[in-house]
Amino acid sequence: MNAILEFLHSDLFFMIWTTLAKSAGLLGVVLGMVSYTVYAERRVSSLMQDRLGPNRTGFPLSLLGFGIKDWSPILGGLGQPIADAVKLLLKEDFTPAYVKKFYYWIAPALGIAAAIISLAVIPFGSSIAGVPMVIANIGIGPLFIFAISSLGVYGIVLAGWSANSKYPFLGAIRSTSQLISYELALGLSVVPLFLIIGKLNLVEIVHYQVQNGWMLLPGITAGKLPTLSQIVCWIPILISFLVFTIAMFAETNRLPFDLPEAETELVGGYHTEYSSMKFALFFLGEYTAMITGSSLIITLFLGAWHFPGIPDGSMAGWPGVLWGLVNIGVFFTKVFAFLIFFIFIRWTLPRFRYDQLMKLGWIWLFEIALVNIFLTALIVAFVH
Amino acid sequence: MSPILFWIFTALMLGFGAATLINRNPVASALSLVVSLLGLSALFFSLDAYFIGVIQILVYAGAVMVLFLFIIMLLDLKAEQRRQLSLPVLLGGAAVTALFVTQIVLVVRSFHAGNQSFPPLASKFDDASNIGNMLFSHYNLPFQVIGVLILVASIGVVVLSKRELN
Amino acid sequence: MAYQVPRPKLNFAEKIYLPSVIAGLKITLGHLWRMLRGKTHVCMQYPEEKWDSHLPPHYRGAPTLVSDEFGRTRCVACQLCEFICPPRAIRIKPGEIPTKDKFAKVEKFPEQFQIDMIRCIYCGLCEEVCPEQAIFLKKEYAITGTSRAAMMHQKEKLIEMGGIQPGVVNKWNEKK
Amino acid sequence: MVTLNDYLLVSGLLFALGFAGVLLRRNILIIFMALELMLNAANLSLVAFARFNGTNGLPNYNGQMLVFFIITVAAAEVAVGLAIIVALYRARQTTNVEDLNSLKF
Amino acid sequence: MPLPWIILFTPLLSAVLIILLTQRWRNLSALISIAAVLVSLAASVVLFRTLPDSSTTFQLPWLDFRSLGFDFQIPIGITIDGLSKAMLLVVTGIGALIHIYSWGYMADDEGKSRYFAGLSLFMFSMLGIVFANNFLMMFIFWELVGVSSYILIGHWFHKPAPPAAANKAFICNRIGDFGFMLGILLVWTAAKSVDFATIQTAWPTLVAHPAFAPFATAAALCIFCGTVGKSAQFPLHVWLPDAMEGPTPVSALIHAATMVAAGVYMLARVYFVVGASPDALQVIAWIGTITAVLAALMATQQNDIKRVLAYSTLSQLGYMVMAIGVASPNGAMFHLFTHAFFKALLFLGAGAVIYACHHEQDIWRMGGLWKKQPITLLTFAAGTLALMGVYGFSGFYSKDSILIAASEHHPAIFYCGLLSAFLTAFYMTRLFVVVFFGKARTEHAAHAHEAPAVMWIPLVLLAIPAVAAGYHNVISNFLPTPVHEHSLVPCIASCVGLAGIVLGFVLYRGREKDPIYIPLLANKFYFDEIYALIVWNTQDLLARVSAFVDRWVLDTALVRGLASGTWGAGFILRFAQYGNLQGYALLFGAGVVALFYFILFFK
Repeated sequence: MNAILEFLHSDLFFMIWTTLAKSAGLLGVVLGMVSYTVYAERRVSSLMQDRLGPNRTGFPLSLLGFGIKDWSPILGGLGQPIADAVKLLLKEDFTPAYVKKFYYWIAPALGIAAAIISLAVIPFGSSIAGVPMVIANIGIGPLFIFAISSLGVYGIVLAGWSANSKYPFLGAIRSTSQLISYELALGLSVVPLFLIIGKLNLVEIVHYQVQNGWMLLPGITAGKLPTLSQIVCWIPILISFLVFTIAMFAETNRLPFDLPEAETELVGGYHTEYSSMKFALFFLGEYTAMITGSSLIITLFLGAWHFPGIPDGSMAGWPGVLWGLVNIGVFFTKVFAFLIFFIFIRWTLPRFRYDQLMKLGWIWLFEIALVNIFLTALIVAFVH
Repeated sequence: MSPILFWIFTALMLGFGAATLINRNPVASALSLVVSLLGLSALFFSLDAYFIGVIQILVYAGAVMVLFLFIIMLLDLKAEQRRQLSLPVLLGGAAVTALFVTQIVLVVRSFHAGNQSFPPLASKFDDASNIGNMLFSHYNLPFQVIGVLILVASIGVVVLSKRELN
Repeated sequence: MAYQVPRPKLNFAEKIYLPSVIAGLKITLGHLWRMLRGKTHVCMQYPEEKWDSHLPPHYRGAPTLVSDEFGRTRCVACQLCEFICPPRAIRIKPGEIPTKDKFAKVEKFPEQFQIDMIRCIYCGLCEEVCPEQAIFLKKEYAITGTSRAAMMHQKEKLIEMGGIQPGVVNKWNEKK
Repeated sequence: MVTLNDYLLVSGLLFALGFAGVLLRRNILIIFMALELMLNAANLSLVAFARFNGTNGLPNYNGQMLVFFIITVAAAEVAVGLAIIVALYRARQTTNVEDLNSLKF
Repeated sequence: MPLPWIILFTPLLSAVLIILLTQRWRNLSALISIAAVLVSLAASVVLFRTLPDSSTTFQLPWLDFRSLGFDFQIPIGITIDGLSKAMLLVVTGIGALIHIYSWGYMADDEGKSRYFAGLSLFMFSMLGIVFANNFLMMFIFWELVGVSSYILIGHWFHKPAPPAAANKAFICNRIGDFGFMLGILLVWTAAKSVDFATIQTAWPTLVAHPAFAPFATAAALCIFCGTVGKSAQFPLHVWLPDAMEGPTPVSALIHAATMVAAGVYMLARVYFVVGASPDALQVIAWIGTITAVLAALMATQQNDIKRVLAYSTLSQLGYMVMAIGVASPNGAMFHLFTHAFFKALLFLGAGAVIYACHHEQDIWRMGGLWKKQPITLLTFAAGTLALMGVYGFSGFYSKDSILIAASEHHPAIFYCGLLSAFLTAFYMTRLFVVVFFGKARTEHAAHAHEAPAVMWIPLVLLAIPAVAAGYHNVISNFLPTPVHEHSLVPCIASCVGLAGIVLGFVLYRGREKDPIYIPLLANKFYFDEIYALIVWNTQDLLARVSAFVDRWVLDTALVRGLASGTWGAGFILRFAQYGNLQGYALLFGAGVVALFYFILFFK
């Protein structure tokens, strides 16, 4: 009995339960965010196309006694994600007869797992009551994210292959080669950042930005003007940011690069043969990958949870907790803003041709990223 | 790392390693190998080799095994037919493997220095930058040689996979 | 002969795509901004607003059976419409009119008249072909139902939907 | 407590597994995978020794460097090997090593 | 950046620019090249005016063997002293004039860019030799001169003769260069350095040791081999006349100021090595004398205007080498200096004549040009008189200083020198009379006209120093020449020269064809044929021997023996290759396991 009590008071137990709580909280927030990103996507796209989008499925306020019909334009449609989820869950889960069953079943899970696991190393807030708001603070965060997201390929390959049908297979092959091609540019493009900061730990990268201004906007610090070296370093960082963002679009199969899905050519790409919740898992995986990517961009380039004038949550007592929560809010606001940017781009640009895609990846982005590394190395050697 | 986790990951690694060999479907073999390698990288993490562990995932699981899967799908390999294993090969293989295992066990048991626990590590050390420093100072030549090797390998692959070799 | 599609030669600005990305964003965000300010004319909000009063005269809605001012169906169960219907949506079961009946001259009447609205393609051929001008495509467009059976319009429903169409009809013309 | 010998034993077993795979399987792709297992077994013991021989609170990075190089070389090796297998498959329509026996007297 | 680097690298820059960028714009290439050489010239003049006369050296570290454990390093260095400054002016000045002249002469040539790139490279190489302060650097530029001369001589490579001539020049040079390299190695072995200054201080103490004398002689003679090749001395002189196949400005450049002068310059530069061995000096003096006389004899029977000039160059070079041999390096340099001007003038004049006669080079197909080309006539006459050593012209002074030195040294050499002076006067008179006087012998000669300004202006510019360069108050600005208060030797020389002129006039005035024909001289003492015979026979013998070795030793014993041995071994061993991959793996694994067992438990 005593042993149990002792365990309950130990640091280990504290760590375990805080980690579990953080994981659960983050997962909840992110999955909620996913569903509302889908909603936002539909609303924004319709607004950009002079439509209204889903504005009907509101919360049934009248059941709660609110009879005010005029709220429906405001709250209308906010229930759409729930309705979608219910629909997807209740739909007939159809498994075609000719598929390779085991792989057909495991593929969607693999697809979403990779996206969710990468979230573990992203610092989504400063700290609350001394607990750092990151699930796993490991020293090689970005590498970990690249490693895990490279595993996402398996979901796609297996989905395409196990469906035993030509369109999914073509989609899977395209998707895989696209992911592998752009992973190079993705990985190389952030190297300049690490050259400048000298750390691979995401938390320390955020702290660096809190002290020296955001990487992309070096002017944003409390009462400090950017130094000369920061201004010089800004050029490679800008290139890095552009390449990273473009590669991230490609990695998440978002629209200028959505070749794997390419409805007009491949029906639905690798998930053509999927329906119901298995399809929804791919869908969720894709949007989770978007959130992970945006979080990474925010963390690396745009100061993560930091915003000028808002202190971090390290102070004691309730103001600390409050500010910690505010920091988390700032982080997710930034992520959401970036997601909106993702959506803007998606509904603006047409799709690339496949050869253009490959050319862009291998001839432009890869080389630009490489040259950028040398440029940064020179700058770091001579200026920094 | 606690012994429980060590044995869990070991079991995972060895079990899926065995599954790689036992499965008759090449895709299943490849996927088992991926899991086995993930278990191995977990063991790397347990040995505080975070960078190597992540590289292991990135290179092996992320690239090499995808290549394997690709090739399997490209060649459209079906599950092998159950074949009669020739007895001498089976016996010979099993015998040599068994000899090898006993040998390993004997050697490891007689290696008393290895029964000590691992030395303690500093609470915080920067794995990646240590390796980077080492790579660009002491191991610079091998590093560049490896670069050339990879270049040669990629050219070789392109040449080999052309349909007509003139 | 393979035809080589001539590809336009791109200059540097076009090659790096970014200017066109920005140009595209300008267009789409412009639409978004106008939409948010309510400057865009949005399409009709259907259940609240309806278009009924603006329906054109030639609008083809659901097929119906019309009655005259005395509540009599015009159909003589000649089955021409059943024959002409492209999706075979119409089923008619003709019934004999007893000889002593006042309208025995017509001989037949539809004992059962059913249009499968799941199949109907609103082509209007039935209206065209009807010798007695018994079928009309009215302006009904909201044909809904919660079951397959509800979408099978039976004679009663059709007559109810058809309403009254005044005027002399062949069938009742004593002189013929 | 987990000791170096545990790791070495596990590494040896993994190596034996790979070895058995090379000896017993007929599919050249699986044999190739078994080879990868053997390489990784070597990696494991290298990393274990690197950790064991650590000084000043740091692991001995020489061992880890070797692992790094092994992984790199293995990647190149896999690429070339698979290309050879594909070429072989095109020529012979098989991946069974028992059918690939033309290199004999 | 110090001035010498500008002088040295501007031509290189121009060569690189032309080759890499402006190959397609021929006139632009020519302009770049001319501009480069003018910049070099200007810088040389500034350098001459500003830098003190004392020896100054610029150095850059280059090859450093100290990190490898040898106490030895080779810098790239530059020597500035009276010798190099004078040479510098000659090279850049005449080079500049020849560049400008080439602009006119090569106006319509297809390979103009290539030609000017070659010229620039040539200038660079030659300047490098002039500036070199150590043997290694000198050798590198020495070879560069060889390469660029190869390029320039073989400029019209589509014709049969120029490439052959280029090859010949290059091969002859290689033979000499090999000796030069041996010499450098010998000097290095002895002095443990390749730096001129270091060797200069070290050499006397070394030579003081009596046992060292043969070694010093060997080193000096090996180095002299370089001169024999580059300055076309007696056994290796055959390339120089053939090199006339190149464009005429190239001939002028090679003959007058640069390539052949390099050998003499080198000897003067390393005189501290050469002069330390009297035996070597003796050999050098005689080689020079033989060359002077032989070449002069050959020149009397040549009909090609450029070949006559070429043999006269040979003869004059023989003079210079002779001067070195009689321990008068200053005399040699003096003659080199004056000769550079009048020989360049003569070649360019010959070029003007050739140009006027539509690339006709046979003197018997010219004639009567004195009316058509007055400027050429006058300038050519100035050059001829200077070459003959007529009193008042530059050649007189320089030749006399050599003859005086020779008379003090050895009477036989002095008489040979006189003979060659006589012959010089004779053949130059012959050339001049046949070309310019008499009647026009062909259509082309009859319709000849004056060369364009871009060609005759350099002639006039060259004629001035050709006349005046020998005056004591002129030359003493450049070279420390001794004033000889000697009246007998100049008198004798003048008389001999006058005799030659008179004989030439008497024999050749108004002749339509050559009145005398001496086959031995006309065929250049059959040197080419003798060489060909030697090479032929040696080659034949070697070929027989190596054919025998190849057939019986290599083919039969080695190749077939090895092959059948391998085949037999393979036949036996191939039974081990039964084709089952896994069988191999099994055996391999079993072997490894067995080996481990053996090592672990039985050892």
